[in-house]
Amino acid sequence: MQSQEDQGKDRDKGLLEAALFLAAKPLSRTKVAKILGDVSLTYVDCLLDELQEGLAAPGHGVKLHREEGKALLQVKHGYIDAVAHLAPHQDIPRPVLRSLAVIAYNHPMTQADLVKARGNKAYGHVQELIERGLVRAKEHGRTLLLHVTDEFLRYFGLSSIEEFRFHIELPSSENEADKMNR
Amino acid sequence: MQSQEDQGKDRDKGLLEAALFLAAKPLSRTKVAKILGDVSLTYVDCLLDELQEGLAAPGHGVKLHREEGKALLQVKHGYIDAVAHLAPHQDIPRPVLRSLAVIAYNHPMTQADLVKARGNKAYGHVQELIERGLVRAKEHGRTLLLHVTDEFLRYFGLSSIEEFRFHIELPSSENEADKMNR
Amino acid sequence: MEQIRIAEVPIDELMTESWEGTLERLTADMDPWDIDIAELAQRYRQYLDALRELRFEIPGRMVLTCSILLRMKSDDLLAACSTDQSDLIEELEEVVEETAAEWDEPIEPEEFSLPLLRRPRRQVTLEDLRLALTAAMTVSRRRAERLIDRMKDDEDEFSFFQIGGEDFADRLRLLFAKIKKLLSGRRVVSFFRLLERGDKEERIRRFFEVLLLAAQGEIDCYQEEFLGDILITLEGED
Repeated sequence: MQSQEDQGKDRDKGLLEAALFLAAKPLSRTKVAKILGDVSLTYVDCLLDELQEGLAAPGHGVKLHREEGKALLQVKHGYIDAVAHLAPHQDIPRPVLRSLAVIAYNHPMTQADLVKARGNKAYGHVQELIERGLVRAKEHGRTLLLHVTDEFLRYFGLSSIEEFRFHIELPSSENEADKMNR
Repeated sequence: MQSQEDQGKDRDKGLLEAALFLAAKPLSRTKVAKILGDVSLTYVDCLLDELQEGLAAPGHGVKLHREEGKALLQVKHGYIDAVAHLAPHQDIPRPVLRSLAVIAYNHPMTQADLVKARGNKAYGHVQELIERGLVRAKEHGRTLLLHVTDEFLRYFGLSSIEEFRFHIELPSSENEADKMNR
Repeated sequence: MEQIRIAEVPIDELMTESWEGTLERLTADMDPWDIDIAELAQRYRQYLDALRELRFEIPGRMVLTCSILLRMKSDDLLAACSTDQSDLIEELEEVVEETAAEWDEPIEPEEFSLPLLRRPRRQVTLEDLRLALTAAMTVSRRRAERLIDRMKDDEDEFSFFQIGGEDFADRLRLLFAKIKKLLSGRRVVSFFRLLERGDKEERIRRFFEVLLLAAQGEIDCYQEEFLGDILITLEGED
């Protein structure tokens, strides 16, 4: 028979899984601690470690991604292409993604050039991309020089920016144009 | 070492988990079969059985809900109250939501029946739900007949009232393994 | 004696009030030892009417209370002395309690929960990024093309004002005649009086013609204030 302690831990593990499953945004450790009933952060970390390890095993399609004290469930890289069409929402808004693509393709690139290509809204996109850690900016005369970050490479499962360029050989076929407007 | 067959099955289990994780709507067995690469429905059922059994164990906060050939991951009933606030659009007070659930489940239903089921406070709930555009009321003899609106379906991301019935959680179903296999 | 007005009672209170509470409210201004049953029955009916007007459901026990009150009233009116009112009140209490007991226990359904909405957001794939780049480039190309088109349009518009053609010389002559006519007896004429339609295209064309007449020394133009009206006089009139 299960001890009471085990039962309590099972309940907490279940609660953690339920919370991560439902949350639309990454959950901070302190938020998790609160949901579990004001438990210690050490205990939260312990539960997160166990969950992360468990999901890392083969047979799971979802992994626990942790970053800067926040945790979030994500589809494993190997499966995303096969199931992406099931989720109507993506976590980077389309216009921001377009600006990111232009930066990555021209990497590094000045903010001034980006704005020429993408219009004034690109200033806001750069801010959002910096906040997400996908782009960093360095002063460069009167404008900023934009680079993609290691987090960018990790996010897309790339080993280098060259690999990205290799992947995105620009298509020329007709039906690509339809796809773009999706 | 793992056999090739086991590896293939692990991949399929992972893919199934990833698909169910990303899909906000119930997935049909045929859709799952397609995602797995046009496998047989028997094989899909087998994978679903395994996943369902695995999630039913303590320590999981999510369960597999199956009905009429469709499957959907859901937060286990016992955890809903603790994590509901993390879901988007939880701005309707719980008691009002319960009245809305009763209306939707019995849709259409008279206000008189609602009050029988939910007590006098339901009058106020109906007012609030009408103001939010989730319910509309038509005169019906000496009482009102309550319908949920298209806005209700939109709000909950549902395509029909039947889909809502699929989502409905009855606490008694939690432990009924046979019900799940319908 | 000030009567209780239902319209002044907050809706929430009306809805949640017990039948005893309602009776208390309706008899608040009466002598507890000498309740006017006729008056109370009257008020109770008004109260039910008010509820009906607010489209509230009227619980059966309220209707029952009202009917019993009305019966008490009729008993009262029909030689009341022989009727033992305390019996009636007891009867009222009993029946109302019984009915109310049924009402106070709403049939609790099995508790439903509404679906907990999820908004699963998937991470963006490399393919998404590739399509985003293609789209961005297409948009950027379209923007450049639009810019070139606009510049071409500007050139076309400019050719419309080309100087030297017959029409243009004629137009200048006509305009000068018009200015002279408008100026007869006046010292200055406003630029705006030279316009017929007043749209942007006409204003630009007319302005261009006025500048040419000035350059040819036929007229003088000046503004009294920055960005103000252009005033036109005949050359040498000042």
